[in-house]
Amino acid sequence: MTEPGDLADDLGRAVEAVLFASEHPLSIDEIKGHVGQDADVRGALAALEALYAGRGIELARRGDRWHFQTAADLAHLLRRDREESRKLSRAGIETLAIIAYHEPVTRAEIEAIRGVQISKGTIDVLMEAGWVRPAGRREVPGRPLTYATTPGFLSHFGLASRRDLPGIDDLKAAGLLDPVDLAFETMESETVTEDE
Amino acid sequence: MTEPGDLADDLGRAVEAVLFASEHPLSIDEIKGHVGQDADVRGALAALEALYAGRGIELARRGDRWHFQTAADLAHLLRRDREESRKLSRAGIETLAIIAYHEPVTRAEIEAIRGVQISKGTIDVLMEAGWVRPAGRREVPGRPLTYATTPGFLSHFGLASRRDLPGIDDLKAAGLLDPVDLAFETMESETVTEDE
Amino acid sequence: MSESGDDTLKIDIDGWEGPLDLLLALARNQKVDLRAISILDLVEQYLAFVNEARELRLELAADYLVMAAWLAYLKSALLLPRNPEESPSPEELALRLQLRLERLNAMREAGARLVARDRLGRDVFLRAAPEGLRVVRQARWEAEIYDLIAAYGRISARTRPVMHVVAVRDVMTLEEAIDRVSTLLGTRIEWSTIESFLPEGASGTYRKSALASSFVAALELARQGRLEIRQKSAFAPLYLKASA
Repeated sequence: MTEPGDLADDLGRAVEAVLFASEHPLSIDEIKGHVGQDADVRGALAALEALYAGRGIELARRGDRWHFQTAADLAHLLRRDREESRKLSRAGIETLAIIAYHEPVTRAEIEAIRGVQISKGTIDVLMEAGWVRPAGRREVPGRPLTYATTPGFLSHFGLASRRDLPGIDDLKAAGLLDPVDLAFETMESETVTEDE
Repeated sequence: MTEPGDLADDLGRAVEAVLFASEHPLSIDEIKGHVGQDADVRGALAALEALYAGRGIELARRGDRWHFQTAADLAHLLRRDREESRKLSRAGIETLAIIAYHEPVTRAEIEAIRGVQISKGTIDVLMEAGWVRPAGRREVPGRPLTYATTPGFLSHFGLASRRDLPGIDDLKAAGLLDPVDLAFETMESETVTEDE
Repeated sequence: MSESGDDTLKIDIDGWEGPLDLLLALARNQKVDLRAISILDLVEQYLAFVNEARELRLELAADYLVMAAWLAYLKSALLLPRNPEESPSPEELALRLQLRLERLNAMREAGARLVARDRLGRDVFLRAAPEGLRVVRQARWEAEIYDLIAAYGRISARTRPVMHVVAVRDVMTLEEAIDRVSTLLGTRIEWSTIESFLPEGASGTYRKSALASSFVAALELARQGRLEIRQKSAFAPLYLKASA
């Protein structure tokens, strides 16, 4: 068990205060900009992480940036009615997942995966939440608009990058992020081999 | 010395998280509204206050309300000065040159020498750079302020004293006079002669 | 929705997001990996569902009926002896259906895992009122001694009083030429070229000036009747001789 005294050194206090005061997650370089270029910020962060583990506030790492946040299990105490986010519809959740795992992706591609048309409102809700953005047009006939996720999406879902999307490596390895046509061709060539 | 383990109880964590996530300092009643009416919030606050004492973050009481704040002695870390090197404008360098060669000199004299008005900002920049200082008033009507260079000016430009500034004849010999101006002057004199 | 007395039948058509969604739900009921599902069983189940709905006179959306018709075709194609000419083969169609179901299922599960994460502003919260970090930008002004001196030179050049020096030029004035020509004229008996009246060794601009002045002097002396001028044609040599 770490004694609080261990961290009462100047650097620990300094890093703690800087992260606490910051409006955004900070990288180690940014922290050094405040506490000194030669400081062992990495070491101080590790100490703070251990100190705060299991507390009501936790030191969290998102990619190469750090911030303090409340412990997830205390969410029920902190939810405020006005901030209660509207529950996403199933269509919304699936559409968001398809955009996140396939981006950039057109509306037609989303519909092909879901097997139904998506209403205009579904993507609007995701854009309004700040999770999805238009990501340019695809250079095919009709030049359809594509969609991609935003940095706001990553931070809302506690992801450092799209590589942290749950299960994305497995899905990729299983070919489940490839279109049906491509997957079919792959399987067919395997089947042919097996038939021989 | 309080062991962090003492606080790992649910109430301490809860109060910690509620205060952290709140936009305003909270009263004990307001905290109870989140963590439960029967909770010993006062006791939890006392424990948190002791735990955070001397750290980079402090639990502070404002009247009957509580909030977290960064330790006052670390305020200097939250403000970060960044130096950006910037080149003096042409007006700035000319004004500085006039002050250096003619000091002490009034603004009106600088303008007469430059042949153009100088904006307020030009001298301000030179003072901000630490190269120019007000050097008393001239005892003429209006008592205009005069300007002179500083020791900082000499050291920045590697001069032992103002006497090290090259004279105008040296400048001409060194070809430092604007060749365009000189060329124009020569042509002008020829034209005048031929007219006679 | 259900007929009275029939509590085993649960059809909630609004709950499905289209035929593919319904098919996926039925496939998952087979409780096997989607890669191992029986497409034939799945088709049977779907058709049974649609038939039940019809018996209950529920209004099914058109796409459910289109899917039913397509699945009925697929079923018969799978069961009948295979026609090698047919393309795409029923097996290919079945496989494609299975692949689509796998993909939809993957995204459904990914979406569920995504929204179950600790979400900022819902499950975890940032400090609501941070003091904020401030970056104070300070300009560090740069200038070189060369810039300074050159600037002063520039100002000096620009503002120095301009002095116009008129160079002394070597010329022969008209008066001088008249004196000279009239004096020399007395020593000449024959016609002499105007050039012979110029000072010996005169060259450059001085010679030009002397020539011009001597010409004007000759005109003036001719006007006074003191000499005669002769020229055979334009630009031919000009001859002078004292009047008789």
